Amino acid sequence: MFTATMAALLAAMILALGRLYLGPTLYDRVLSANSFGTKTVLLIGVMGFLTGRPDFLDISLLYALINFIGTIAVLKFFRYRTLGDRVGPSGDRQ
Amino acid sequence: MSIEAIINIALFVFLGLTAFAILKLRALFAVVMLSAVFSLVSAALLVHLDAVDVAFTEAAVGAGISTVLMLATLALTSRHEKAPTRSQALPLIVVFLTGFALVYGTLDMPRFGDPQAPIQVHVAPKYIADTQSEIGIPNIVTAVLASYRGFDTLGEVTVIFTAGIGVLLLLAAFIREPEGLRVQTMDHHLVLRVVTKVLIGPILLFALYVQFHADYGPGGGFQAGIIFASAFIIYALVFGLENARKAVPGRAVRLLVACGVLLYGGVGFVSFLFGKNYLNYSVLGADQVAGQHLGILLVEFGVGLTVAAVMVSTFYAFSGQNPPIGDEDW
Amino acid sequence: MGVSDILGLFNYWMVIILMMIGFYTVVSRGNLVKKIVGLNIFQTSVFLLYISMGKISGGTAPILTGKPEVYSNPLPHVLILTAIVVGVATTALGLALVVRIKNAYDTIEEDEIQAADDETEFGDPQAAEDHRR
Amino acid sequence: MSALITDAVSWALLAAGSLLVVVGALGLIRMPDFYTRMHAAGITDTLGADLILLGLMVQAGFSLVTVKLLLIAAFLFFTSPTSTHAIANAALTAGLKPRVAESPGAGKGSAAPEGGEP
Repeated sequence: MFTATMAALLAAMILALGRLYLGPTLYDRVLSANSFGTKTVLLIGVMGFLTGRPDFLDISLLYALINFIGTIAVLKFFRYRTLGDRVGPSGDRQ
Repeated sequence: MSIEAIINIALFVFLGLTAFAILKLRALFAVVMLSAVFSLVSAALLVHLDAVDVAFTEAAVGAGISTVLMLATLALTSRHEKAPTRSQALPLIVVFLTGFALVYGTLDMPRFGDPQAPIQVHVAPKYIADTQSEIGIPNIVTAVLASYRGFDTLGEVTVIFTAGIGVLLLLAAFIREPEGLRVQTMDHHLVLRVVTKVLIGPILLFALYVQFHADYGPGGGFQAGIIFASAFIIYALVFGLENARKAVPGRAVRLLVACGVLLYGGVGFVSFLFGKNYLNYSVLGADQVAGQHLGILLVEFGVGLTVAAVMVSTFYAFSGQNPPIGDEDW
Repeated sequence: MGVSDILGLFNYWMVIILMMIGFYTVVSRGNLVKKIVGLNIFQTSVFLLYISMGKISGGTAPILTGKPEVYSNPLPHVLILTAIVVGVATTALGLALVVRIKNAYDTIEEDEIQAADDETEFGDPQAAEDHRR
Repeated sequence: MSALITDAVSWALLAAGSLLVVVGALGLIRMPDFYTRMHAAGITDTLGADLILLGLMVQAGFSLVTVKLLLIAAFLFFTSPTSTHAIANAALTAGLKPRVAESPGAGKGSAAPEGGEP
């Protein structure tokens, strides 16, 4: 059963990779990169059960915690054109 | 073919496809996203190849820091690669010739997974056999990293220290001061602010767990340092760089960069004073195993301090730059 | 050469393919950020080469469980673990250089930087072209 | 007997989760524009991921592994919808128009300043 789950995850990953390559907009790319991250979390988890040493879930946990940073950085990059503080009147883009 | 071989092949094919896509695409933003995916796949592959500690490091680096640095660079330079103007024939020939020479070289290599390969019979069996009695911790990688090959690691930490200083020297002169202008942060993103506040605590806690649990599971100063830095970076991204600088001033971070290396070197110096070799921790405790425990703990803490401080000050240096691109050029 | 040989060398061949893709990106593309990404691919391929060599069939991760087990070689793991963090620190240094080059030349394309250099050295682009011949 | 039930429950959860993950990925590649793809990637994926993690938890029983899986599920449950929300917000404020029935050809991102790049 783990094998079937693994196969499903690998298939889903290749589809997400296809969307990442095709685009067409930047947002599609961020979305597919994000969903690829979720699938990697699951893949590493299932892989641990498959090999019989499931105590290495720390790596999945790490991804679940900090994959978020990349998305926030991308969002900030889109909206404010910088990762620092936007200064001055032209920065306001509500 | 076993399921393990199939996973191995599938993940390597993913890596190849991603790398090829990176080569083909000229939109640099897509390249950054693809390199994040490249890092995810290689971390999964490293777990599959039993290198959990390495996968942990790759995950910590690839999930946040490298994407953030690349995006900061794109924000300061340009988002599109120009079409190549020169002929591509010569590089292609060189690459193919080198590739064939290397493939020819692999034909004599021991096959993948061979327990009798030269690499498996030389030093590694000693480390695996002696770690329990000499160092007394289950994670052999941490034992080799911090104790058996502690000198190497000191060198690596010094390299990270030097690279951090290089970044500061290159960029610090161009850091902009706001001078009373209104600073805009992500005030209107209520959802993001709340979720970030919820997450920062667990991230810091997890970093502490990784830092001090390294004896028993995958982890250590290198990974923990990056996770710590990630927590500060996420704070700076959402609540503004100025607020982050108020919480953790740039001066203090720059001081910590040096403190970590100093702590590592200092532990080695203490063993000098007791008349032992440099970085021989046995003198630090009542018996050898206790000394090794304390030494590894201190040394890993020094590593974590330096890595975290270098990453945070690098982020400050990059994101404090004046963006040269006007709003209309995009 | 049988199937077991091909499977036994597959990892090394994929590593070489990745390495060559990275190498090609570095030598054929003019954009400095792209070059750094290419260098990162090359670097990861080297990491995978080391880790592949350390793997033992049927082995498990080198964290002692108390039971008699075959452990994969921990030494490459130690070397590569530190190399990854050093790699990100040096990447940051490279990116800082790119930012400074952008400030100084207003471009991050290699041939435009070369042209700007030629112009300051020789006065006009044509003379530089002649000089190089 | 109880082992059989545990296995059956965990397999059912894993199968359902795998199905959802594959369907989500298919939607990501087949849907016509960004906002519809977002549903596939955001909603389906979150449920699929949590189902798979639940299946693994049933398999692991009461141990540290289950606690870690629970934490992963909790954090994914927080971050995944937030990321989707953030991306959608960014796309909308940048002017990417959703594709609607009356205007064929819209939603290709032609209205967005960042849209339609190669």
